[in-house]
Amino acid sequence: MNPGDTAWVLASAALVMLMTPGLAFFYGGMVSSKSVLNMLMMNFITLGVVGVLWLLYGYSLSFGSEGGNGFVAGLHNAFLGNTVGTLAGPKGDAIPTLAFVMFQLMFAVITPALISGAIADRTKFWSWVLFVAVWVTVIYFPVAHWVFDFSGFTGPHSVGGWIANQLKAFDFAGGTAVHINAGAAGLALAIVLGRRKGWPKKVSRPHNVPHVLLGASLLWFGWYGFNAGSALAAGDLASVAFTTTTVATAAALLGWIVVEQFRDGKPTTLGAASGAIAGLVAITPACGYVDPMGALVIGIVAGVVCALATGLKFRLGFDDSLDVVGVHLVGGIVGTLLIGFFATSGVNSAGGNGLFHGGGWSQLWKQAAAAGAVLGYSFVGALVIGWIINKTMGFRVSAEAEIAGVDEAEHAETAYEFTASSAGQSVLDRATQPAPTKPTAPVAPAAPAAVKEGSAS
Amino acid sequence: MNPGDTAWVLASAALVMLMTPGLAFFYGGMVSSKSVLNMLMMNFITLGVVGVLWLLYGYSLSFGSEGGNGFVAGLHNAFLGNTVGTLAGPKGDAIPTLAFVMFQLMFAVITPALISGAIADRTKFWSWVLFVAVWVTVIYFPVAHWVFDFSGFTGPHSVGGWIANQLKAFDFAGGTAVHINAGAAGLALAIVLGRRKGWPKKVSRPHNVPHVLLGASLLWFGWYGFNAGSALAAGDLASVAFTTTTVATAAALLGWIVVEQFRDGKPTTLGAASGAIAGLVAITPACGYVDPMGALVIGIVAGVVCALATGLKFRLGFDDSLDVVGVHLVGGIVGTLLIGFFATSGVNSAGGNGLFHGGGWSQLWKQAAAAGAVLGYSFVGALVIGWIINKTMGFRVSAEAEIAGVDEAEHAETAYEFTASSAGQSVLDRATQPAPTKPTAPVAPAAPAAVKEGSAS
Amino acid sequence: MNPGDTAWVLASAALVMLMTPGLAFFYGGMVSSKSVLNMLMMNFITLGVVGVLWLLYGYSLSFGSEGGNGFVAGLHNAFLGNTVGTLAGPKGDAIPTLAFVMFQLMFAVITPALISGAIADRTKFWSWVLFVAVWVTVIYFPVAHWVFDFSGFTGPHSVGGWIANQLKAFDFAGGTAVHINAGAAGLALAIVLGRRKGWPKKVSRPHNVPHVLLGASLLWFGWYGFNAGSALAAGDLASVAFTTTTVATAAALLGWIVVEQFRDGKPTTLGAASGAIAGLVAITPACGYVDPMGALVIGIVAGVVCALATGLKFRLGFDDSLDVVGVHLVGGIVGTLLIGFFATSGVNSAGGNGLFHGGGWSQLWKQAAAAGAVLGYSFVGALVIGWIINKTMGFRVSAEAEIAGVDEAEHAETAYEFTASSAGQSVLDRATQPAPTKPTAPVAPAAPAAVKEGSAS
Amino acid sequence: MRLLTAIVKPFTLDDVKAALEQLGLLGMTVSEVRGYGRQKGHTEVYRGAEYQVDFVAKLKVEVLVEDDVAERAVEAVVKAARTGRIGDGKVWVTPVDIVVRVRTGERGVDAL
Amino acid sequence: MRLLTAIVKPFTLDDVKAALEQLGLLGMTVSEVRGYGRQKGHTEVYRGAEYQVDFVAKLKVEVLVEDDVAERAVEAVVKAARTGRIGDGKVWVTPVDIVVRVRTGERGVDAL
Amino acid sequence: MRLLTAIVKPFTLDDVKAALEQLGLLGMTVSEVRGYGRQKGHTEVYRGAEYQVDFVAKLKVEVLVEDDVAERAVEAVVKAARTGRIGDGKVWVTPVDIVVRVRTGERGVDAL
Ligand SMILES: Nc1ncnc2c1ncn2[C@@H]1O[C@H](COP(=O)(O)OP(=O)(O)O)[C@@H](O)[C@H]1O
Ligand SMILES: Nc1ncnc2c1ncn2[C@@H]1O[C@H](COP(=O)(O)OP(=O)(O)O)[C@@H](O)[C@H]1O
Ligand SMILES: Nc1ncnc2c1ncn2[C@@H]1O[C@H](COP(=O)(O)OP(=O)(O)O)[C@@H](O)[C@H]1O
Repeated sequence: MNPGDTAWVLASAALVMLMTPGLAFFYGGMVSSKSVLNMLMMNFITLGVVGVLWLLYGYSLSFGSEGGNGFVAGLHNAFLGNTVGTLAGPKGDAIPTLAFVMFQLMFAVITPALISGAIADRTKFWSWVLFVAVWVTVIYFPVAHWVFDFSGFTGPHSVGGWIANQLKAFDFAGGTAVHINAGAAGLALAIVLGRRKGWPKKVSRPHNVPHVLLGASLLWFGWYGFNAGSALAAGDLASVAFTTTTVATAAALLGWIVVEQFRDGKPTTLGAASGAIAGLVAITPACGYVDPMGALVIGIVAGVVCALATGLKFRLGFDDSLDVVGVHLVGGIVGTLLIGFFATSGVNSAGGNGLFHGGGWSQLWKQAAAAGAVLGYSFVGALVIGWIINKTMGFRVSAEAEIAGVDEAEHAETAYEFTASSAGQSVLDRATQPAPTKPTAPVAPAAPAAVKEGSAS
Repeated sequence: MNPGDTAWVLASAALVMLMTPGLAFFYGGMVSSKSVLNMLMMNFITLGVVGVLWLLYGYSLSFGSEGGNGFVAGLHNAFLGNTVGTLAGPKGDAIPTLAFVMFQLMFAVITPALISGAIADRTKFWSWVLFVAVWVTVIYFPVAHWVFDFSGFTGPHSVGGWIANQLKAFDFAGGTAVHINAGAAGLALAIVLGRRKGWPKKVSRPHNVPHVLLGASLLWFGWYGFNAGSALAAGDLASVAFTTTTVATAAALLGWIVVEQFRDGKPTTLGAASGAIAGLVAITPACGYVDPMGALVIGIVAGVVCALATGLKFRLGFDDSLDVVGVHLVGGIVGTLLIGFFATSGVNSAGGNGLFHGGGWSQLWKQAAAAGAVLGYSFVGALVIGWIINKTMGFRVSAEAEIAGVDEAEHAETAYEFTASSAGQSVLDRATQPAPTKPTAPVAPAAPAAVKEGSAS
Repeated sequence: MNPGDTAWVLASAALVMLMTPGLAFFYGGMVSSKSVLNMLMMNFITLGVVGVLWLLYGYSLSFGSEGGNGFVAGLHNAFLGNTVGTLAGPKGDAIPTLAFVMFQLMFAVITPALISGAIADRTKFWSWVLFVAVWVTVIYFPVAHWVFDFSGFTGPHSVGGWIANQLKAFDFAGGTAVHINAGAAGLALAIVLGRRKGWPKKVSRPHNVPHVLLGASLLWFGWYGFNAGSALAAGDLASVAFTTTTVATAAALLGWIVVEQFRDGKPTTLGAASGAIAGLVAITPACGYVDPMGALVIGIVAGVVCALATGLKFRLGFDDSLDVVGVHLVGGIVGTLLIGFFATSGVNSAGGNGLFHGGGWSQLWKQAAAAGAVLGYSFVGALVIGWIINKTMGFRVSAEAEIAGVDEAEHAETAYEFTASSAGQSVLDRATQPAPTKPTAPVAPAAPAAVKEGSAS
Repeated sequence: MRLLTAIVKPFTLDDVKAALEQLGLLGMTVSEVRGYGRQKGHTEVYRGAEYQVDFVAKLKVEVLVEDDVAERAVEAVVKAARTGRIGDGKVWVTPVDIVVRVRTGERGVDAL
Repeated sequence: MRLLTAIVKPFTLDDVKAALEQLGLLGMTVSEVRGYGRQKGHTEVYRGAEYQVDFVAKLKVEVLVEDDVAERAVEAVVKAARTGRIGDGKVWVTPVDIVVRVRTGERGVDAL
Repeated sequence: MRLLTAIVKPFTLDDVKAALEQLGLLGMTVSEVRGYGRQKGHTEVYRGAEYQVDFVAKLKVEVLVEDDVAERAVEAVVKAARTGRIGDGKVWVTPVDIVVRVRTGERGVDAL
């Protein structure tokens, strides 16, 4: 076991964990102040739901220590069996299997979280929870197996997933499995839930742009774990991935705001944050296969194309509220395909050469095949799951709740209360807390009845 | 010296450092907007006070490189003597002693910070500073010695603390030394300072729920350093601790909001954040002694029990404002005791087996003894220290200050000024900054006199 | 290659990356709510601009793998040539060159960002972008070479910079190259742009103090990468730097608020945050050359002196809006000079002894020479660059834009929209989003024309 | 001169504004207020403790109108703000003695 | 019809509301305002620079009442809002010509 | 008694306050409002989608004055708030029947 590699993978797992709250703020700042909590919750809850499912069967479906059919890994490792005290990875760079399990969990957590941006301001919380549980089970766990399970990594006799091992498309850190996957599902749900009231003419503008930037910054920071951590060792390849990630993100940031300057007349903070994310998305599959100059081009293309792609929804009429399609689906496709041009075995001996490095067209077709397969599988799957949930328990809040605010309706909370800031206690909303219930009763939470009594006094 | 282990411990120390600001936001978002700065300051200041005391004598009282009586480690290492250029830990996994010193400092910083939640909205700042200084000296440094100082770790002839070495209760990362310790002290201070005006009927609701979630997220992130870092090496045990921490936190998050759904009718953001913290607290002592399935149960129990325990204060009538008792004391006890059931030497050869793994009742009694000793020592100590401070310099702001806001009264600041956002300069509160004082005067800060002149003009 | 060291340097690079957003919030919270986005953008954009320039020629100008004249490193490594697959550093502690490239990039990013605090509330965005590009090229890249390029580190035949190799002044992590450099440039720009309207009598107070503390906390956290990462290995020296950083920061935090208590009557949150930053700044050059007790003194001095130094601008009449001079220039000088007193080879065999450790006066003069050289070069350079930009494209927004808010004028955005929080949709500012443009048109962003139509309806 | 004051549901503002514009009334002043009346507030829950929020967010619209337009303006606002559900708000009219446009010092009708 | 306007200390609102309810007045509109008067503001200090905050947070309560209830309502509000310390605020009453309930179009007393 | 209401540009408040003080008027109540009129709002752009913000931030200043001071107070405020550019605002005066100081119960002129 290599302690340096283990330290890096554990640190990376922690970094990727932070991305989900980062995403929550990135998204949460963009919605209105009466639905920000719902947005935060849709993200944060994936840590809970996927965290538990991963232990029960998620890891096992995604990564097999023996056998397998290329589509899904099976239940050998359910309840994290065979992971305590074992090693994963090549000799010399081996790490505890549990470090790998945790690193991969964080990918499974953030992918469904990404979807939530497509259905802001109108989603029933428990329906979303159910969707996450079913979608990761039926879509994400298999797709992660396709893309991330290299045969032999977690066990000498494992077969691994078809994209990584048979098709041999390159996806270093999840351009297909994470971003195309989430983007396609986001499109499906935007269609299932339908447009927000008043869209596109009358929707709120972002209520907290600094929080958008905070979220983008935490995402960027955590993304180093995501991309450079995907080397699963602290060495050359991780350093390459760190570098390409940085360069592409910087370039995409500039690309996006330059588009804004020409199109809208001003560069915006939201644009800078969005451009950075677009760059991070696009470099994700490519970061361990391209050199820094390749990353520069990928970043510029991603920044420009995604900035333009956010206009698609107005043209096509779907309310992908926070541009999951424009940023993650489009950015993921851009990055996955550009590998076909810019890949170079100079940075990664396990990689290959794209069109511009003398590698011919073959890698590009493989990239397209992988992108198409994940896109199609995820879109159809999400459409079906979403449709069934919508027909049965309902996926969208009532029209009244949408006007009054999802936070109040779904969570009985409001995000902010600033009015008391410089004065005596704000009594506009002065709380009437529950009177202590009678001491004879057994331990129980404050009963609503007691409260209403209290408030009447 | 092992660079991989050192990298992990340094990274962990940084992660644990971030937990104190994380806690500041977790707590700060829950109070009213006119006392948020005071809450942030009560947390942030512990970095200053304990940071300096640790250097002077804190580390020395907690960790002894030679001799010792099991109760307190003495002054051999005062001013961080014998720590520069020396190593700590077992051969092969040895790290620079200073890395260990810094890692442990961050625990000493956050423990008193945790207490502050019990006395929100009403505390005199300097009294709090004094309390922190005395409490860490008299309570925390000895207790850290009891629990964290394993004989032989920082020096071949050291004796170490009685809980770790004689009693042999298990506490991997501080369920007793940190959470029970802080929770008991919080209860004591809530009693000393008394209830807020209007409690429980009329107190403000949380003024910034997104900041509560931000704080909880930073805490979760940093907690990986806290728990997995406590392995003091980047290997199997750290990976186990990382895994159990994640699983328990996910489960507790779900447990808490399920309680809310049944009890209150809605799952809340504050509940999700609180549940995650409850899970993190409960798994803290257990994370290196239980397997993932054990962690799942501990997490569920912690989420459910702590959610219910927050009702205790209304029943018993003490104003533990932000539920330090309900979350940290109760959560710490839950985790410390459940080790007695779920411990398994399968994950840690230095550990043992609990009741459910064939280990009999003995471990459970040891756990209870450790929990009881720390609880009692801390509660009584905090009560005495708090009482003396209250009688002498006063611990609570005046009634007027409580109504007008502690921020204004204690810090001459207000947290937010949003009114100018979309307009010309807000002149409601337009500042009248000091006129430059006369050039003949020696370098001096803007004098109040000059200012008042200014404002009169 | 050492995986443990590599893990630490990569983690440190990520930590230092986070400092720039941290700085954005530290600064952003201090300005008014109508110019916070502009402040965030001035910081965030440096990640984009410097990220790309570093790839193109910045790294190459700063670090040479062969030859050199001591002033600037040349263009051998342009486009990151010779960095993929090569190693840097001494045998046994060698790391991939790209890890070093990325670590150093983050320093080049944050240094110009630091300058922005001097010109808050009044800066044209694109002029700032141009300034950053020119200033890093002409000032930062050479100065980084002077201070950070040790001969032989990135290539056996490299000559390195004159301060590090000829003068042999000590600057462990950038007291001169980063803080004095940025502080001097900040002073120059404050002079070039001139005072804000109404300064010093009528300027806004900080609009979001919690965000100031958030920023300070992220800075502190990231600073462990900055300082302890500058050891470029996970071992004793990194542990020393981590310790001295912590101690000095804690002491400066206390020093600053004690000054406030005596001078202003209250300790403030802004003061605590500022004190911590002052301590971090001052210990930056010293952290690998002094022992913990030395760090304590440096911290106290920095906290007290910087707290007093923020009054200078009122006395001298320059509007350094957020005290870049008072904190970074003064703090950087304090730390750089105090090395001459407190340096001890006991913590670093590559270091030396200052006056208090029997080393005589020589080191102090070297420190003063280095500080003076960087200060003078940066100040004059920034003055010239700023002056030219001001004369040509203009560096300052119009008086109307300054009153209405730079955010609106420069970015067509406002930071916050809270009014809808507890009610139905806020229609005060109800957005009139673009109607979907006609499907026959090619892909294009929502046209302003369409929008205005929409809003007229 | 008269001052028309209307307390309305926030999302009706656009319609109210349009209705006034149809009468040629092109100026108004709006503020955020909270109303208490027949319409119930809502309940929030934090860690099991319920908070009763009695007040409902409303907008207050103030429009200066000539005496003889007042009645029509009232009708227009009432129609535009009506949803037919409890909490639609109130409209009232008060007399005004003097009106001045700050910019020019014009008075009375010319000030509008 | 009369409009009673009261500027009061924020934390007295509950008592003011209760006092009005005792008179059968079950509606009101509240807004956040800042007052300047005998009561002093406070001083804030940021990095040694003092900021004088002249204004004090108050609430403005507006209640439409029938003419003959006005006097009693004034008394009730004054009593409920009084703490006896500087800054307790003002209450004033102005005449109202027309009052309409938006939901129904009812006028006058029926509109309340 | 009269109530003077002024809608002014936010940054003129200091001058308005000073002008009133010169007339011996030492009390006022201020609130944040948004105005619509000849002065145009501004446009914001988020990811290429434009948002038209029609309203402009203003302050509303309310001052109770004795009848015979009203005219001078109006002049003073108009002068102090004037910048000569569109959007300077309006000042109007309405009659007041009763004025009470909450603290003391004093009425009329004594209440100011
Ligand atoms: N007597 C009153 N004085 C002033 N404002 C009132 C009064 N009664 C109601 N309001 C305002 O009108 C709003 C709507 O009143 P409400 O009684 O809830 O519904 P409705 O007018 O449809 O019967 C309230 O929220 C409040 O702002
Ligand atoms: N002339 C006035 N016109 C309008 N509002 C006033 C006037 N004078 C005072 N106020 C309001 O009444 C509040 C209390 O007045 P103040 O003079 O401080 O205390 P008191 O009324 O107890 O003498 C002020 O904060 C302000 O909102
Ligand atoms: N008819 C009106 N009733 C009430 N307030 C008005 C009216 N007309 C204008 N206002 C207020 O006066 C402000 C300035 O009016 P505007 O027409 O923009 O400029 P000006 O008064 O200089 O002609 C507006 O923002 C609005 O708050």
